Amino acid sequence: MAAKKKKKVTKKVTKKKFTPEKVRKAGPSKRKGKNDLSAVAIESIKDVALDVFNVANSGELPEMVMPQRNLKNVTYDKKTGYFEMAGNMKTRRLDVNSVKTFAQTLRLMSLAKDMVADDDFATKREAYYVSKNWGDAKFGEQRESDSVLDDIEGMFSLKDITREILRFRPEEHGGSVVGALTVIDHDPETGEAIRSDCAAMGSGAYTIPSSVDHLGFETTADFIIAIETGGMFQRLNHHRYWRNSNCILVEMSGVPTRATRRFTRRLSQDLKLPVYVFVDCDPYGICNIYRTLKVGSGAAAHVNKDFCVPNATFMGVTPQDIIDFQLEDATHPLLPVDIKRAKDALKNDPFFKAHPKWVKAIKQMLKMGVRAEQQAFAKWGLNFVIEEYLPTKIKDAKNFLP
Amino acid sequence: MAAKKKKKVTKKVTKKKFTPEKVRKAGPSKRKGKNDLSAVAIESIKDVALDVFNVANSGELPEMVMPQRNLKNVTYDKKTGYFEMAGNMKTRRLDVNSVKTFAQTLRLMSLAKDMVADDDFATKREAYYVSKNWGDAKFGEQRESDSVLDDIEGMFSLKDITREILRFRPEEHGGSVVGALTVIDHDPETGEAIRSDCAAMGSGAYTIPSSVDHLGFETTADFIIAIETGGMFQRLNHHRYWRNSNCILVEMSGVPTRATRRFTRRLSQDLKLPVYVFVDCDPYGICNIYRTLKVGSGAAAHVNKDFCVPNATFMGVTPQDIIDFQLEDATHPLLPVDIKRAKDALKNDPFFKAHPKWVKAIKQMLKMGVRAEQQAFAKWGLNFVIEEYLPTKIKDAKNFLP
Amino acid sequence: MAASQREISISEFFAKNRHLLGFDNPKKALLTTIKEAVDNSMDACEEAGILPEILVEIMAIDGQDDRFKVAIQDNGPGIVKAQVPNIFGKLLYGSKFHSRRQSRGQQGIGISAAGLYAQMTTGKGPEIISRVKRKKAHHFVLQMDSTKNKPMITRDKELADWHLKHGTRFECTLEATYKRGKGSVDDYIKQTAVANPHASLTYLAPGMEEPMVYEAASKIVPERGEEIKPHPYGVELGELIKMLRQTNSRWLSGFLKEDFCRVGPKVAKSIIAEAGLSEKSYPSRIAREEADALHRAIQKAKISSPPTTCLSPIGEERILEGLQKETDADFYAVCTRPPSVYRGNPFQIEVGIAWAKPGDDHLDVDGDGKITKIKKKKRGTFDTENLLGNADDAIRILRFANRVPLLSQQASCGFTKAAISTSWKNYGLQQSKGSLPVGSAVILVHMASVWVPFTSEAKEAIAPYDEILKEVRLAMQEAGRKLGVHIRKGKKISSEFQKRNYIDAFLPHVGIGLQEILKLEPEVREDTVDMLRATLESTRKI
Amino acid sequence: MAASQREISISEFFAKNRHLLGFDNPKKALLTTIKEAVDNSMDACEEAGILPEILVEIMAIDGQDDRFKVAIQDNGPGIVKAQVPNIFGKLLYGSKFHSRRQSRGQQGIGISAAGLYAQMTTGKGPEIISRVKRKKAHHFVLQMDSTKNKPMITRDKELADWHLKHGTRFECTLEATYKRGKGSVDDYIKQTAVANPHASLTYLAPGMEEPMVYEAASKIVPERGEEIKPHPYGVELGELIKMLRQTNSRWLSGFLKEDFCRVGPKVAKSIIAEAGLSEKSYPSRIAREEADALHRAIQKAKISSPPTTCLSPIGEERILEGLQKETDADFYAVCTRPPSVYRGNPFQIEVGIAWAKPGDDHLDVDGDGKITKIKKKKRGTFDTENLLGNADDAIRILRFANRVPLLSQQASCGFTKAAISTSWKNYGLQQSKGSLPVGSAVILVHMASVWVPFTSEAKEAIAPYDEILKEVRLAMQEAGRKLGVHIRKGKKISSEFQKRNYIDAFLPHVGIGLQEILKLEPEVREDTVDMLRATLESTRKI
Repeated sequence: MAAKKKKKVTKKVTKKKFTPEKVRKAGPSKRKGKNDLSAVAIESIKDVALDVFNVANSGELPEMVMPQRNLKNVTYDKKTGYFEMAGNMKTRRLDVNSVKTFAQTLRLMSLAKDMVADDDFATKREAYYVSKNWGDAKFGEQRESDSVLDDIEGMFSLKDITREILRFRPEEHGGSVVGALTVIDHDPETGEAIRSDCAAMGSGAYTIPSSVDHLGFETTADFIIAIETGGMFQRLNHHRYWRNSNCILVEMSGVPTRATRRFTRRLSQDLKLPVYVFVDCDPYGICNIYRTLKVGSGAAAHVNKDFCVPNATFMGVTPQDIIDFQLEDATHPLLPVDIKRAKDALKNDPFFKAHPKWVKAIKQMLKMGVRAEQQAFAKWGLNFVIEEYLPTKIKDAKNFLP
Repeated sequence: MAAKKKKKVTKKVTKKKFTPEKVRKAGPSKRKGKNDLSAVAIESIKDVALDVFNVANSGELPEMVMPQRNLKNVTYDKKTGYFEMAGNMKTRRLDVNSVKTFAQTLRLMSLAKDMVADDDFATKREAYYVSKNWGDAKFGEQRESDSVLDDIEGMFSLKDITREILRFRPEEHGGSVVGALTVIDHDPETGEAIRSDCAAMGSGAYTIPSSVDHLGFETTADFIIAIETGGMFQRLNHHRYWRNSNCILVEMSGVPTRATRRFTRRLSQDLKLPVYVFVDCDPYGICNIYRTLKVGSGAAAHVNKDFCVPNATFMGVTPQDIIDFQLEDATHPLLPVDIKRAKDALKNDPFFKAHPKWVKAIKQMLKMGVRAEQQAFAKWGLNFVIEEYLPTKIKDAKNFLP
Repeated sequence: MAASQREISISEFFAKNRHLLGFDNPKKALLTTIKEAVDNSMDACEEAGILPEILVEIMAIDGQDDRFKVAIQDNGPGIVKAQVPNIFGKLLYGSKFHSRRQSRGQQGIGISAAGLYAQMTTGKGPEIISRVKRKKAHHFVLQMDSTKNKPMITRDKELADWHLKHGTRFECTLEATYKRGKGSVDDYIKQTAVANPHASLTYLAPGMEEPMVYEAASKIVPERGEEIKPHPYGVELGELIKMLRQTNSRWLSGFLKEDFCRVGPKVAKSIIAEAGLSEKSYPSRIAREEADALHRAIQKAKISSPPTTCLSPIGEERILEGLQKETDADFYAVCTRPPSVYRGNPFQIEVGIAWAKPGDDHLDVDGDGKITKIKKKKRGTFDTENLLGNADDAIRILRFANRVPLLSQQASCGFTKAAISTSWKNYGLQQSKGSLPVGSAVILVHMASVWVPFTSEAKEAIAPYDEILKEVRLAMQEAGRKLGVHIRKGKKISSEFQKRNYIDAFLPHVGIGLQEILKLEPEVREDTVDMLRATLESTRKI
Repeated sequence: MAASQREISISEFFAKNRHLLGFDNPKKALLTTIKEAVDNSMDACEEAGILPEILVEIMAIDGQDDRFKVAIQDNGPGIVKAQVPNIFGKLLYGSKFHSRRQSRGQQGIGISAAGLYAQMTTGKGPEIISRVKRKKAHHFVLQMDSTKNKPMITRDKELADWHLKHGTRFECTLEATYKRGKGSVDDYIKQTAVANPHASLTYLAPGMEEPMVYEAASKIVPERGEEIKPHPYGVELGELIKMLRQTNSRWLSGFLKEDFCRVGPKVAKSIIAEAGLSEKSYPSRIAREEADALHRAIQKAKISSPPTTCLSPIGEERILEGLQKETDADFYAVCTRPPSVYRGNPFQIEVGIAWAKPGDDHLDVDGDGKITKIKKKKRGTFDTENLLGNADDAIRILRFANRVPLLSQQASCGFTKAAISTSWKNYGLQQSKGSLPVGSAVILVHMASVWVPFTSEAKEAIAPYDEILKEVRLAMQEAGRKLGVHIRKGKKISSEFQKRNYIDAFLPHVGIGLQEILKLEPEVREDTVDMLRATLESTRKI
């Protein structure tokens, strides 16, 4: 019924020709079903514990093995399109220095096992509070429990079990979506299908949930724009930019959460839509937000495979845009932290190092010594970005930075 | 159509008896229509400018008058139920110290006039960037333009024109809503009605837009819970708490934005629903989040009238809850900033000073020397809050802190 | 054991402890030698009422880079032949120790110690040529016997002719290091010129192409301070007993009136009454206990301050001349305090401040209140050339005692302590707690006294007596207040200049705002802005 | 003018410049007086091979709170009657100035200056009782004539009986202030006891109910350093010329061999050859230029260090005794360096460190490697009682020169400079750049030398000669290394203790985690945890 409604609305207002053949559909993710994975997760947790138990009782010191999580443990190949884990492992052997973490890891694994069995979940903050009942073994700060959770995630990623399967959720706000997209969810209690029409959110937006693999999609859009800031997203939404240019807008609010990355990936892959990224022209926008969306991060190397959008391209703002659109006096000087970040990217980041065009662009930014925000176009009028910038850029989408 | 759908869904799953008479409805806000107010806004801007012009040409130094914005300029009366402006004004006379701000004020007023006329809007960040074309008069930092915007808002609040009418928007994320509520918006381009069923958001949620007076509502809910953290909101949503207890959940994400306050106010007032506030037991949760939601703030004294929820009551977490639910070992010590905030509230905040129960509760917290988060209940099990805490508390809602 | 006990000569003592006299190292030895000789020359000229013309030469010695020959020559009255060997070749011999009179030298050690050091390090004793008016010049070469503290004359020759009609030339060869910069001989000569604007100084050192000449800025020889009798407050019990025993007065009242200054019949009477003694007592028969009572009575009596005729301050005008001659500052303030007393010694403090505005620009206000920006002339960088430091450096303190610059031990000097404990913030300078103020400025402090309390024999720092600290602070406060008024006025002008610029920058935007909102014609906008500018400026007058 | 030139007596000079001798103010005057007398007493006892027993008394005078009477009495050999007046009543009179031998006093000024100060301030001269073995004691009262630097004997009486068989008692009444705390007489006595564990000190001051007694910890009188001849490196040209003139040797080679130490025939020959002179030259006929060549040749020659027999270090064992006796520390390290030379003067540096672990607990390891926590005894807080400061204070430096504590001028002392420029971080102490290290510890530094280079006559600080700084640093490094090893070991034990606790706390949770996941029986869980604990501890041994 909702689908019907959407179609009607879209039909009525779109200025483009619309043919029903253009509707693309996708069901839930092709990855193993949640129930299958849940069973695998419980078995995997038991396996790790059993191994510890057996080694301990043989008079040896038990170990846990997990991948190293940093930029040095990833490789990048343009063909694969994302940061792959290079396979360096760290081994945590039970000793005086590791005994506390070792105990906490086992206890959090036990919590995960219960949550998987009960189909419940815990935010990272809640996991931290659960430990308050553990006496000496309780965490002093959430930083500590987050770190153990990251280790657990890494350890089980080797068996294709993600944090989502283990039922740990971040506190973070999901991204927002508007545009020519219907999201098909189901009621967790009744199982009944729920259709959310992202073209029918009024001045609001659809919020990406923390787990997205169970969602289905229907769209008539031609492309996706992933946007850094809420302000720019609001402007494009208010002016129904998505309708007039027949696209889907995704608000990332800074570095996209895993759910936002996975959501965008699924749109891009399952619906075969190009993704254009629109962020501030600064090392954070380029080296953190865009890089993480496109190829993933070093810290999440073990899950990048599914949590990035390899076919995303960089629409702007580019350093050259600052010159082409005369934004010089609406820029701010690069801060020392910006310069460090950009230089680090040139020196250590396998993604940028693999793309001469990016090396050139980042060097250009460093030479110019300034950064520019998406909002800087407001200098030429509030809607310059809609009327001039986006149309000009998108016309030349094949030349976007890789 | 959507209403029908909603009814069906609700009917099917609710465990409570449901009678159609229980549906409450509300149209757009009874406040003056947007178009009327827009005309008033343009006239008011012209009036201020004309006054400056006339005074200037008479050889005098022109002035602008605006209300002082701080806690000393508000009064609180339990009957009125919110922080009312006490009427202290500040006069900005054109002189060497004020000439820059004076010029910037006029230029931003000119921007506002254009936006009102074109029905466009600018985020505060965009307004800052617009100034980049002003030569010497451009703002150096957004802090400066925000302050001038606050002044403009104050000045025009005297004529009942809000920042929303003047089309300036904050960057901030709106709150999220789920539960037995349908929001009726309209497409800004076509004017067609759009119904968003907040019980049909799946694992997502309805995002409150930055302006809410044009929204209509339909609900079958019995009450509203306004929640501080995203984590707690996720938990209650995941377990469909709103369905089983027939309520609406509003996520505030810290101190609620003006839109969230106004949205909650409209639900509370137009739909006649009680609002229960569920925040961390700390001076920030009580003295900033709750107080601002319920009676407004000193800084926004000129708009409190419409942007607060006087009939909200404080469900928890109360200092007494820490004892009653044995959360002592899941607390953290009060930081110096917490203690300062609590003492300030006792000494200077007209709201708390007017309620002996609050004075007692805050003193209790200071004496205990600790704070507790909503998540602290996880110590007793992840869903203790759903199974024990909320039912226990709501049973006794008439005794919530005022 | 008793056999080994024996008397120690003062020159042996100081030879072994030469750091006590300022000969710690070769660099300081050079400075101390020149300083002692110049001090003596200046004193001699002034005592004789002659405007000093002094020549200082440092000469390198071929092939020996650790030795220099120095010569100091004056146009003073000269020294009679018989006195030359003792003055230059015997430690603790001089005219100034016993007299309560202001002079540069006071101990009778300095110049002989310089000769002794030269002889110790190079084997060569000092050479002196001196000529008294209307007599022939004599040329001496001395060798000092430190065991006996006695000069031996190795050469004593009458010169047929000498180019000066009267004057003295001192020469010696010593182990030394010559360096420029702070605390150097260059610095000493420069500062001496500041504090002695009546003296002409000609200075030649290795590496200079021609001598540096500091011309006299004043033609007035400073008045010579009179010699005074001790003031009762400054006499300790032991000294009082000694004076009672040595007096020529027959009666106690006479003793008090004759042997002290500022004691008249009334004061003498009240002191003797308070002590419970008789005015007619014989001074030499006063017992220790009676002397003790007398001493206590003196402390209780009200006695006026010692006469100031013994003091010869530089004077505010001369300090100003000296500072103006040697610094390129924007503002000068001076203060000469009235004389005061510590331990019975009269002294007088003078302070001068030279201050330069930070930055390269200078704002000038004309009669109509119009402010214009003027580029300042560039300053030199060599720091003995330029006494003013950078705007963010600690202010330099030039310390003088009886017109002699003090170049070392700044931190432990009472003058520095007084400067640190003065609240310069009140006078517009930056200052952190426990530090000197900051700024492109110099503070001159001069103490004129019949007896300057140095912290060591090397005469490098003033002992921090409370009375002295207090006077220095008062003088600094007085000069500081003048500086403060100037700085505040400067700040006001500079802030007004900035404000007017401000109006010019932003008023047009008031016009644009009004034009946009009210759809004004450009001329109307211009008129409105002009009107506003006129209104605004009429409210602002300096 | 010439007529007014006259000789100045050394006592007049010092009376006027008494701050040079440590009599700046009444508090310091008291300390200096006692210090000079105790130094003399100690020297006298040691020269005679007697274990010093010294009594120090400060007595309040009724009704006069600015005056005190002090008495210092020793069991030394006593002074023959004829010498008493000169030793106590004449400045620059003594046995130690001309001898190259280590002793506390060296100038022959101190004790006479104390008497002079007393007389200046209270009119009363010093009193002395002294008795030589097998003779009667004599009681003197002196009055000093400062104009002539001569003692006048106002009382000279043979005592029929005196309670000591031999010894000397010095008494005087002076203007003074008595205060406790750092730099006080109390502090001086305490530190003297640390550096002189062979001496018994009995000390009585106002406010004490009974005397404080520092018993001797050692029964060995320190060996008296031998007197030595000058070392060639330390003789300057001037002194060399003087020695050439005064020598009894007939030939130059004999002069070098006889009048200097460490010059044998070979060295003498090479020096003379280098100087281009003849071995058979008559010393008294060597010209200045020749002497200059000789002096340069000496500097070039390779001459071994002066003999160390002239030095009497305290010794590592005695320093340890002294520190242990007077501090309650957890660890002690000492180092006596081999002798070294500055300006021809042999000297020797010793350093001792006493260090207390921060905190109240102490960890003890038994034979099985078991660690237990022991409560430390509480320390006193009065800071002359307790030389160790708090764990977060700068470490205190106890400075000694020839066993005499140096109490003032710490900042300008070479010892302090050496301590600051030592990298204590390497030895486990905290230290910020340019500061003393931090900790509950005390560093003792002792310099033994035939001639200690003080920065002023008040003997308060050591001049920072490079050679001395270097030796002090080396000694500190050596003692520091021992301390570092100890601190690191302590840290290791404390960290191991913490780690074992850690295992006990967290291993059970490994068990709980396994139990929950694997649904284990409680006994299985317990067994697993016990097994793990055994495995873990077997991998950890101290």
